[in-house]
Amino acid sequence: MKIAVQSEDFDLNVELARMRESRKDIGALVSFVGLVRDVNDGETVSQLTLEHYPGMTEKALQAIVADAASRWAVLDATVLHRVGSLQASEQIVLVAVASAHRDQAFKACEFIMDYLKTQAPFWKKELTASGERWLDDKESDHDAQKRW
Amino acid sequence: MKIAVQSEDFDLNVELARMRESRKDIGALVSFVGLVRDVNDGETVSQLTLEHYPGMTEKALQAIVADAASRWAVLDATVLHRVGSLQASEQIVLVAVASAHRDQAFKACEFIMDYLKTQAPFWKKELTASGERWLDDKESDHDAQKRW
Amino acid sequence: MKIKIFYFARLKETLKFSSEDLELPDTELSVLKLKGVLAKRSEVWQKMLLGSLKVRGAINHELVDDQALIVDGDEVAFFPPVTGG
Amino acid sequence: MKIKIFYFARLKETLKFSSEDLELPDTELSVLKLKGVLAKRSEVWQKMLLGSLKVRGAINHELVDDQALIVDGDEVAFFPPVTGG
Repeated sequence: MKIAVQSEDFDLNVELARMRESRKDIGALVSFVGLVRDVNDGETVSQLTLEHYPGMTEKALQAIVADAASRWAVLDATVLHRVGSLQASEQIVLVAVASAHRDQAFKACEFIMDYLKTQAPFWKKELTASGERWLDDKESDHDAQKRW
Repeated sequence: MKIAVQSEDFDLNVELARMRESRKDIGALVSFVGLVRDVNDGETVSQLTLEHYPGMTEKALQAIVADAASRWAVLDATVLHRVGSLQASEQIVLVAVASAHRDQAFKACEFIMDYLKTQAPFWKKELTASGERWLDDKESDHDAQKRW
Repeated sequence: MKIKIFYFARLKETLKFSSEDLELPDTELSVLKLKGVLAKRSEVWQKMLLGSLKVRGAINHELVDDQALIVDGDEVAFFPPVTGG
Repeated sequence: MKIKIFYFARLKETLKFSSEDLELPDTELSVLKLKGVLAKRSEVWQKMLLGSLKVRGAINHELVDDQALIVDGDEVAFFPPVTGG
Protein backbone atom coordinates (compact mmCIF):
# COMPACT_ATOMS: atom_id res chain seq x y z
CA MET A 1 0.00 0.00 0.00
CA LYS A 2 1.28 3.47 -0.84
CA ILE A 3 -0.46 6.61 0.34
CA ALA A 4 0.96 10.07 -0.19
CA VAL A 5 -0.01 13.73 -0.24
CA GLN A 6 2.34 15.68 -2.46
CA SER A 7 2.71 18.86 -4.49
CA GLU A 8 4.62 17.09 -7.30
CA ASP A 9 2.83 15.42 -10.18
CA PHE A 10 2.67 11.62 -10.30
CA ASP A 11 3.30 9.08 -13.04
CA LEU A 12 0.62 6.42 -13.37
CA ASN A 13 2.94 4.01 -15.20
CA VAL A 14 5.53 4.18 -12.43
CA GLU A 15 2.92 3.49 -9.78
CA LEU A 16 1.31 0.59 -11.64
CA ALA A 17 4.71 -0.91 -12.49
CA ARG A 18 5.59 -0.92 -8.79
CA MET A 19 2.31 -2.62 -7.93
CA ARG A 20 2.76 -5.21 -10.67
CA GLU A 21 6.31 -6.00 -9.58
CA SER A 22 5.23 -6.68 -6.02
CA ARG A 23 3.29 -9.83 -6.90
CA LYS A 24 2.35 -12.10 -9.80
CA ASP A 25 -1.21 -12.96 -8.80
CA ILE A 26 -2.67 -9.62 -9.90
CA GLY A 27 -5.26 -10.10 -12.64
CA ALA A 28 -6.94 -6.68 -12.53
CA LEU A 29 -5.64 -3.15 -12.06
CA VAL A 30 -8.26 -0.43 -11.83
CA SER A 31 -7.08 3.17 -11.72
CA PHE A 32 -8.85 6.44 -11.25
CA VAL A 33 -7.14 9.70 -12.22
CA GLY A 34 -8.89 12.95 -11.38
CA LEU A 35 -8.04 15.98 -13.52
CA VAL A 36 -8.62 19.72 -13.22
CA ARG A 37 -11.44 20.56 -15.62
CA ASP A 38 -11.18 23.83 -17.52
CA VAL A 39 -14.81 24.74 -16.83
CA ASN A 40 -16.76 24.23 -13.62
CA ASP A 41 -20.30 25.46 -12.91
CA GLY A 42 -20.17 27.40 -16.18
CA GLU A 43 -17.02 29.38 -15.42
CA THR A 44 -13.58 28.98 -16.92
CA VAL A 45 -11.12 27.81 -14.28
CA SER A 46 -7.59 29.14 -14.70
CA GLN A 47 -6.20 27.68 -11.48
CA LEU A 48 -7.18 25.27 -8.74
CA THR A 49 -5.60 25.46 -5.30
CA LEU A 50 -5.76 22.49 -2.98
CA GLU A 51 -5.39 22.90 0.76
CA HIS A 52 -5.28 20.02 3.24
CA TYR A 53 -4.89 19.24 6.94
CA PRO A 54 -1.39 17.80 7.07
CA GLY A 55 -1.71 15.92 10.35
CA MET A 56 -4.98 14.28 9.42
CA THR A 57 -4.96 13.67 5.67
CA GLU A 58 -2.74 10.62 5.41
CA LYS A 59 -4.40 9.01 8.44
CA ALA A 60 -7.81 9.54 6.87
CA LEU A 61 -6.62 8.04 3.56
CA GLN A 62 -5.06 5.08 5.35
CA ALA A 63 -8.32 4.41 7.19
CA ILE A 64 -10.28 4.54 3.91
CA VAL A 65 -7.89 2.12 2.18
CA ALA A 66 -7.97 -0.23 5.19
CA ASP A 67 -11.78 -0.15 5.08
CA ALA A 68 -11.73 -1.02 1.36
CA ALA A 69 -9.25 -3.86 1.97
CA SER A 70 -11.54 -5.30 4.65
CA ARG A 71 -14.47 -5.38 2.21
CA TRP A 72 -12.81 -6.64 -0.96
CA ALA A 73 -9.84 -8.82 -1.94
CA VAL A 74 -7.35 -5.98 -2.45
CA LEU A 75 -3.82 -7.19 -3.23
CA ASP A 76 -2.31 -3.70 -3.36
CA ALA A 77 -3.49 -0.10 -3.48
CA THR A 78 -2.01 3.31 -4.20
CA VAL A 79 -3.55 6.66 -3.29
CA LEU A 80 -1.73 9.85 -4.28
CA HIS A 81 -3.32 13.26 -3.82
CA ARG A 82 -1.74 16.52 -4.86
CA VAL A 83 -1.92 19.80 -2.97
CA GLY A 84 -0.96 23.36 -3.92
CA SER A 85 -1.74 25.17 -7.16
CA LEU A 86 -2.77 23.26 -10.27
CA GLN A 87 -3.69 24.33 -13.80
CA ALA A 88 -6.45 23.00 -16.06
CA SER A 89 -5.81 19.41 -17.23
CA GLU A 90 -3.33 18.70 -14.45
CA GLN A 91 -3.65 15.52 -12.44
CA ILE A 92 -5.15 15.92 -8.95
CA VAL A 93 -5.56 12.43 -7.56
CA LEU A 94 -4.71 8.84 -8.33
CA VAL A 95 -6.39 5.80 -6.82
CA ALA A 96 -5.14 2.46 -8.13
CA VAL A 97 -6.28 -0.93 -6.85
CA ALA A 98 -4.84 -4.35 -7.69
CA SER A 99 -6.85 -7.51 -7.25
CA ALA A 100 -7.07 -11.01 -8.69
CA HIS A 101 -10.47 -10.20 -10.21
CA ARG A 102 -11.92 -7.13 -11.83
CA ASP A 103 -15.14 -6.76 -9.83
CA GLN A 104 -13.16 -6.50 -6.59
CA ALA A 105 -10.75 -3.94 -8.05
CA PHE A 106 -13.55 -1.81 -9.54
CA LYS A 107 -15.54 -1.77 -6.31
CA ALA A 108 -12.58 -1.01 -4.05
CA CYS A 109 -11.33 1.79 -6.33
CA GLU A 110 -14.73 3.46 -6.56
CA PHE A 111 -15.28 3.05 -2.81
CA ILE A 112 -11.95 4.71 -2.01
CA MET A 113 -12.78 7.65 -4.31
CA ASP A 114 -16.27 8.07 -2.84
CA TYR A 115 -14.89 8.09 0.71
CA LEU A 116 -11.94 10.30 -0.19
CA LYS A 117 -14.37 12.86 -1.61
CA THR A 118 -16.38 13.09 1.60
CA GLN A 119 -13.98 12.10 4.39
CA ALA A 120 -10.43 13.19 3.56
CA PRO A 121 -9.56 16.76 4.61
CA PHE A 122 -8.86 18.48 1.28
CA TRP A 123 -10.39 21.74 0.11
CA LYS A 124 -10.44 23.20 -3.39
CA LYS A 125 -10.37 26.86 -4.31
CA GLU A 126 -10.91 27.85 -7.93
CA LEU A 127 -9.59 30.94 -9.67
CA THR A 128 -11.96 32.20 -12.36
CA ALA A 129 -12.49 35.50 -14.18
CA SER A 130 -14.81 36.55 -11.33
CA GLY A 131 -12.14 35.87 -8.72
CA GLU A 132 -11.43 33.13 -6.22
CA ARG A 133 -14.10 30.82 -4.87
CA TRP A 134 -14.00 27.92 -2.43
CA LEU A 135 -15.89 24.94 -3.78
CA ASP A 136 -18.95 23.66 -1.95
CA ASP A 137 -19.44 19.99 -1.21
CA LYS A 138 -21.92 18.21 -3.49
CA GLU A 139 -24.98 16.26 -2.45
CA SER A 140 -24.17 13.71 -5.17
CA ASP A 141 -20.85 12.96 -3.45
CA HIS A 142 -22.56 12.37 -0.11
CA ASP A 143 -25.08 10.10 -1.82
CA ALA A 144 -22.27 8.20 -3.54
CA GLN A 145 -20.56 7.59 -0.20
CA LYS A 146 -23.72 6.50 1.60
CA ARG A 147 -24.54 3.72 -0.86
CA TRP A 148 -21.66 1.49 0.33
CA MET B 1 -12.47 6.62 -29.52
CA LYS B 2 -9.64 4.18 -30.18
CA ILE B 3 -10.22 0.47 -30.49
CA ALA B 4 -7.50 -1.97 -31.48
CA VAL B 5 -6.59 -5.64 -31.42
CA GLN B 6 -2.84 -6.07 -31.44
CA SER B 7 -0.02 -8.45 -30.57
CA GLU B 8 2.25 -5.65 -29.30
CA ASP B 9 2.12 -4.46 -25.72
CA PHE B 10 0.49 -1.11 -24.94
CA ASP B 11 1.54 1.85 -22.80
CA LEU B 12 -1.17 3.16 -20.50
CA ASN B 13 0.50 6.57 -20.12
CA VAL B 14 0.61 7.08 -23.88
CA GLU B 15 -3.07 6.20 -24.23
CA LEU B 16 -4.20 8.41 -21.35
CA ALA B 17 -2.03 11.31 -22.55
CA ARG B 18 -3.70 11.11 -25.96
CA MET B 19 -7.14 11.12 -24.36
CA ARG B 20 -6.24 14.06 -22.11
CA GLU B 21 -4.86 16.09 -25.01
CA SER B 22 -8.04 15.70 -27.00
CA ARG B 23 -10.12 17.84 -24.64
CA LYS B 24 -9.91 19.90 -21.48
CA ASP B 25 -13.28 19.07 -19.94
CA ILE B 26 -12.21 15.63 -18.70
CA GLY B 27 -12.46 15.39 -14.93
CA ALA B 28 -12.23 11.62 -14.51
CA LEU B 29 -10.17 8.93 -16.22
CA VAL B 30 -10.94 5.36 -15.18
CA SER B 31 -8.71 2.61 -16.55
CA PHE B 32 -8.82 -1.13 -16.34
CA VAL B 33 -5.72 -3.18 -17.13
CA GLY B 34 -6.05 -6.97 -17.22
CA LEU B 35 -2.91 -9.00 -16.54
CA VAL B 36 -1.92 -12.63 -17.01
CA ARG B 37 -2.00 -14.22 -13.55
CA ASP B 38 0.71 -16.74 -12.73
CA VAL B 39 -1.79 -19.18 -11.19
CA ASN B 40 -5.29 -20.03 -12.42
CA ASP B 41 -7.57 -22.72 -10.99
CA GLY B 42 -4.68 -23.91 -8.82
CA GLU B 43 -2.21 -24.47 -11.65
CA THR B 44 0.86 -22.46 -12.54
CA VAL B 45 0.41 -20.77 -15.90
CA SER B 46 3.59 -20.45 -17.94
CA GLN B 47 1.93 -19.03 -21.06
CA LEU B 48 -1.40 -17.69 -22.21
CA THR B 49 -2.36 -17.72 -25.89
CA LEU B 50 -5.15 -15.48 -27.13
CA GLU B 51 -7.01 -16.25 -30.33
CA HIS B 52 -9.65 -14.00 -31.87
CA TYR B 53 -11.99 -13.71 -34.86
CA PRO B 54 -10.32 -10.96 -36.90
CA GLY B 55 -13.34 -9.94 -38.95
CA MET B 56 -15.64 -9.68 -35.96
CA THR B 57 -13.58 -8.56 -32.98
CA GLU B 58 -13.20 -4.86 -33.67
CA LYS B 59 -16.84 -4.56 -34.75
CA ALA B 60 -17.94 -6.23 -31.52
CA LEU B 61 -15.74 -3.89 -29.45
CA GLN B 62 -17.02 -0.85 -31.32
CA ALA B 63 -20.61 -1.90 -30.66
CA ILE B 64 -19.86 -2.32 -26.94
CA VAL B 65 -18.21 1.09 -26.67
CA ALA B 66 -21.09 2.71 -28.61
CA ASP B 67 -23.54 1.07 -26.22
CA ALA B 68 -21.60 2.43 -23.21
CA ALA B 69 -21.49 5.91 -24.77
CA SER B 70 -25.27 5.84 -25.24
CA ARG B 71 -25.79 5.05 -21.54
CA TRP B 72 -23.24 7.35 -19.90
CA ALA B 73 -21.56 10.68 -20.61
CA VAL B 74 -18.40 9.27 -22.18
CA LEU B 75 -16.04 11.94 -23.54
CA ASP B 76 -13.50 9.48 -24.90
CA ALA B 77 -12.71 5.78 -24.64
CA THR B 78 -9.86 3.45 -25.51
CA VAL B 79 -10.05 -0.32 -25.80
CA LEU B 80 -6.90 -2.27 -26.63
CA HIS B 81 -6.81 -6.05 -26.55
CA ARG B 82 -3.77 -8.17 -27.20
CA VAL B 83 -3.68 -11.46 -29.06
CA GLY B 84 -0.97 -14.09 -29.46
CA SER B 85 1.25 -15.57 -26.77
CA LEU B 86 1.67 -13.81 -23.43
CA GLN B 87 3.65 -14.61 -20.27
CA ALA B 88 2.63 -14.25 -16.63
CA SER B 89 2.28 -10.59 -15.56
CA GLU B 90 1.95 -9.34 -19.12
CA GLN B 91 -0.83 -6.91 -20.00
CA ILE B 92 -3.79 -8.43 -21.85
CA VAL B 93 -6.37 -5.69 -22.13
CA LEU B 94 -6.83 -1.98 -21.51
CA VAL B 95 -10.15 -0.20 -21.19
CA ALA B 96 -9.91 3.51 -20.42
CA VAL B 97 -12.87 5.87 -20.19
CA ALA B 98 -12.81 9.66 -19.89
CA SER B 99 -15.76 11.58 -18.52
CA ALA B 100 -16.48 14.85 -16.75
CA HIS B 101 -17.51 12.95 -13.61
CA ARG B 102 -16.21 9.85 -11.93
CA ASP B 103 -19.43 7.85 -11.57
CA GLN B 104 -19.97 7.96 -15.35
CA ALA B 105 -16.39 6.89 -16.07
CA PHE B 106 -16.47 4.04 -13.53
CA LYS B 107 -19.78 2.67 -14.82
CA ALA B 108 -18.84 2.89 -18.50
CA CYS B 109 -15.44 1.25 -17.92
CA GLU B 110 -16.89 -1.64 -15.93
CA PHE B 111 -19.73 -2.06 -18.43
CA ILE B 112 -17.28 -2.29 -21.34
CA MET B 113 -15.21 -4.91 -19.51
CA ASP B 114 -18.29 -6.97 -18.58
CA TYR B 115 -19.51 -6.95 -22.18
CA LEU B 116 -16.06 -7.56 -23.63
CA LYS B 117 -15.76 -10.66 -21.43
CA THR B 118 -18.99 -12.18 -22.72
CA GLN B 119 -19.49 -10.72 -26.23
CA ALA B 120 -16.14 -10.09 -27.91
CA PRO B 121 -14.71 -13.09 -29.80
CA PHE B 122 -11.49 -13.83 -27.92
CA TRP B 123 -10.45 -17.21 -26.59
CA LYS B 124 -7.74 -18.01 -24.06
CA LYS B 125 -5.60 -21.13 -23.96
CA GLU B 126 -3.32 -21.69 -20.98
CA LEU B 127 -0.10 -23.63 -20.90
CA THR B 128 0.49 -25.34 -17.55
CA ALA B 129 2.61 -28.26 -16.32
CA SER B 130 -0.26 -30.60 -17.28
CA GLY B 131 -0.34 -29.28 -20.83
CA GLU B 132 -2.54 -26.90 -22.79
CA ARG B 133 -6.13 -26.15 -21.84
CA TRP B 134 -8.75 -23.87 -23.35
CA LEU B 135 -10.42 -21.79 -20.69
CA ASP B 136 -14.14 -22.18 -20.04
CA ASP B 137 -16.44 -19.22 -19.74
CA LYS B 138 -17.46 -18.30 -16.19
CA GLU B 139 -20.97 -18.00 -14.81
CA SER B 140 -19.80 -14.96 -12.81
CA ASP B 141 -18.94 -13.16 -16.06
CA HIS B 142 -22.38 -13.86 -17.52
CA ASP B 143 -23.98 -12.62 -14.29
CA ALA B 144 -21.83 -9.47 -14.39
CA GLN B 145 -22.98 -8.74 -17.94
CA LYS B 146 -26.65 -9.35 -17.22
CA ARG B 147 -26.87 -6.83 -14.40
CA TRP B 148 -26.58 -3.81 -16.73
CA MET C 1 -26.46 -21.35 -51.71
CA LYS C 2 -22.78 -20.76 -51.02
CA ILE C 3 -21.54 -19.80 -47.58
CA LYS C 4 -18.22 -19.48 -45.80
CA ILE C 5 -17.73 -21.01 -42.35
CA PHE C 6 -15.04 -20.19 -39.78
CA TYR C 7 -14.15 -22.26 -36.73
CA PHE C 8 -12.29 -20.98 -33.70
CA ALA C 9 -10.50 -22.12 -30.57
CA ARG C 10 -11.36 -25.64 -29.37
CA LEU C 11 -13.57 -26.26 -32.41
CA LYS C 12 -10.84 -25.31 -34.85
CA GLU C 13 -8.29 -27.47 -33.03
CA THR C 14 -10.50 -30.53 -32.71
CA LEU C 15 -12.14 -30.37 -36.15
CA LYS C 16 -8.82 -29.43 -37.75
CA PHE C 17 -10.66 -26.85 -39.85
CA SER C 18 -10.18 -23.11 -39.59
CA SER C 19 -12.52 -22.24 -42.46
CA GLU C 20 -14.30 -23.73 -45.43
CA ASP C 21 -16.48 -22.74 -48.38
CA LEU C 22 -19.66 -24.75 -48.47
CA GLU C 23 -22.31 -25.15 -51.15
CA LEU C 24 -25.76 -26.22 -49.99
CA PRO C 25 -29.00 -27.04 -51.87
CA ASP C 26 -31.08 -24.82 -49.55
CA THR C 27 -31.94 -21.14 -50.15
CA GLU C 28 -31.96 -20.51 -46.40
CA LEU C 29 -31.06 -22.56 -43.36
CA SER C 30 -31.17 -22.02 -39.61
CA VAL C 31 -27.96 -22.15 -37.63
CA LEU C 32 -29.24 -25.27 -35.87
CA LYS C 33 -29.93 -26.99 -39.20
CA LEU C 34 -26.46 -26.12 -40.48
CA LYS C 35 -25.00 -27.65 -37.32
CA GLY C 36 -27.03 -30.78 -38.10
CA VAL C 37 -25.67 -30.90 -41.65
CA LEU C 38 -22.10 -30.57 -40.41
CA ALA C 39 -22.64 -33.07 -37.55
CA LYS C 40 -23.26 -35.82 -40.09
CA ARG C 41 -19.64 -35.66 -41.23
CA SER C 42 -18.29 -37.82 -38.39
CA GLU C 43 -18.58 -38.60 -34.71
CA VAL C 44 -16.14 -35.80 -33.86
CA TRP C 45 -18.23 -33.24 -35.75
CA GLN C 46 -21.38 -34.58 -34.08
CA LYS C 47 -19.77 -34.30 -30.64
CA MET C 48 -18.32 -30.80 -31.18
CA LEU C 49 -21.39 -29.21 -32.73
CA LEU C 50 -24.28 -30.97 -31.02
CA GLY C 51 -22.61 -32.35 -27.89
CA SER C 52 -22.18 -30.91 -24.41
CA LEU C 53 -19.97 -28.04 -25.58
CA LYS C 54 -21.86 -24.77 -25.72
CA VAL C 55 -21.28 -23.73 -29.34
CA ARG C 56 -21.91 -20.09 -30.21
CA GLY C 57 -22.71 -18.98 -33.74
CA ALA C 58 -22.19 -15.75 -35.62
CA ILE C 59 -23.56 -14.63 -38.99
CA ASN C 60 -21.70 -11.83 -40.74
CA HIS C 61 -19.86 -10.95 -37.51
CA GLU C 62 -22.96 -10.73 -35.30
CA LEU C 63 -23.61 -13.20 -32.48
CA VAL C 64 -26.83 -15.10 -33.26
CA ASP C 65 -28.88 -17.91 -31.74
CA ASP C 66 -29.73 -21.32 -33.22
CA GLN C 67 -32.89 -20.04 -34.90
CA ALA C 68 -31.14 -17.34 -36.95
CA LEU C 69 -31.34 -17.86 -40.71
CA ILE C 70 -28.34 -18.18 -42.99
CA VAL C 71 -28.66 -17.11 -46.63
CA ASP C 72 -26.49 -17.18 -49.72
CA GLY C 73 -23.20 -15.34 -49.32
CA ASP C 74 -23.23 -15.28 -45.53
CA GLU C 75 -20.12 -15.64 -43.42
CA VAL C 76 -20.89 -18.03 -40.59
CA ALA C 77 -18.69 -18.80 -37.59
CA PHE C 78 -18.82 -21.42 -34.85
CA PHE C 79 -16.88 -21.13 -31.61
CA PRO C 80 -17.00 -21.87 -27.88
CA PRO C 81 -18.19 -19.20 -25.41
CA VAL C 82 -15.73 -16.32 -25.49
CA THR C 83 -13.09 -15.96 -22.76
CA GLY C 84 -11.18 -12.76 -23.51
CA GLY C 85 -10.44 -9.78 -21.32
CA MET D 1 -7.45 22.60 29.98
CA LYS D 2 -5.16 23.52 27.11
CA ILE D 3 -6.05 22.65 23.54
CA LYS D 4 -4.78 23.49 20.08
CA ILE D 5 -7.20 24.53 17.35
CA PHE D 6 -6.61 24.52 13.59
CA TYR D 7 -8.76 26.28 10.99
CA PHE D 8 -8.84 25.45 7.30
CA ALA D 9 -10.05 26.72 3.95
CA ARG D 10 -12.81 29.34 4.08
CA LEU D 11 -12.69 29.44 7.89
CA LYS D 12 -8.96 30.10 7.96
CA GLU D 13 -9.25 32.82 5.32
CA THR D 14 -12.21 34.59 6.88
CA LEU D 15 -11.15 34.28 10.53
CA LYS D 16 -7.54 35.06 9.58
CA PHE D 17 -6.41 32.32 11.94
CA SER D 18 -4.68 29.13 10.89
CA SER D 19 -4.14 27.82 14.42
CA GLU D 20 -4.15 28.88 18.03
CA ASP D 21 -3.39 27.52 21.50
CA LEU D 22 -6.32 28.04 23.83
CA GLU D 23 -6.62 27.68 27.58
CA LEU D 24 -10.10 27.03 28.96
CA PRO D 25 -11.48 26.71 32.52
CA ASP D 26 -13.35 23.47 31.67
CA THR D 27 -12.00 19.92 32.09
CA GLU D 28 -14.04 18.78 29.11
CA LEU D 29 -16.17 20.53 26.54
CA SER D 30 -18.33 19.42 23.62
CA VAL D 31 -17.43 20.55 20.11
CA LEU D 32 -20.67 22.55 20.02
CA LYS D 33 -19.82 24.31 23.29
CA LEU D 34 -16.35 25.18 22.02
CA LYS D 35 -17.95 26.67 18.91
CA GLY D 36 -20.13 28.75 21.24
CA VAL D 37 -17.10 29.99 23.17
CA LEU D 38 -15.31 30.98 19.95
CA ALA D 39 -18.46 32.54 18.44
CA LYS D 40 -18.47 35.14 21.22
CA ARG D 41 -15.29 36.69 19.88
CA SER D 42 -17.00 38.74 17.16
CA GLU D 43 -19.79 38.77 14.62
CA VAL D 44 -17.50 37.15 12.04
CA TRP D 45 -16.68 34.28 14.39
CA GLN D 46 -20.37 33.91 15.23
CA LYS D 47 -21.26 33.79 11.54
CA MET D 48 -18.52 31.36 10.53
CA LEU D 49 -18.98 28.87 13.38
CA LEU D 50 -22.71 29.01 14.08
CA GLY D 51 -24.07 30.45 10.83
CA SER D 52 -25.30 28.80 7.66
CA LEU D 53 -21.90 27.33 6.78
CA LYS D 54 -21.73 23.61 7.57
CA VAL D 55 -18.69 23.50 9.86
CA ARG D 56 -17.07 20.11 10.35
CA GLY D 57 -14.99 19.31 13.43
CA ALA D 58 -12.13 16.93 14.08
CA ILE D 59 -10.51 15.88 17.36
CA ASN D 60 -7.04 14.41 17.15
CA HIS D 61 -7.41 13.90 13.38
CA GLU D 62 -10.74 12.07 13.54
CA LEU D 63 -13.94 13.57 12.12
CA VAL D 64 -16.41 14.05 14.98
CA ASP D 65 -19.89 15.47 15.47
CA ASP D 66 -20.98 18.39 17.65
CA GLN D 67 -21.54 16.19 20.71
CA ALA D 68 -17.98 14.83 20.81
CA LEU D 69 -16.03 15.78 23.94
CA ILE D 70 -12.75 17.67 23.92
CA VAL D 71 -10.30 17.15 26.78
CA ASP D 72 -6.94 18.58 27.83
CA GLY D 73 -4.22 18.22 25.21
CA ASP D 74 -6.55 17.58 22.30
CA GLU D 75 -5.90 18.88 18.83
CA VAL D 76 -9.16 20.27 17.48
CA ALA D 77 -9.85 21.42 13.93
CA PHE D 78 -12.70 23.30 12.27
CA PHE D 79 -13.26 23.34 8.53
CA PRO D 80 -15.95 23.38 5.83
CA PRO D 81 -17.14 20.12 4.25
CA VAL D 82 -14.24 18.56 2.38
CA THR D 83 -13.98 18.93 -1.42
CA GLY D 84 -10.91 16.96 -2.48
CA GLY D 85 -10.51 14.27 -5.09
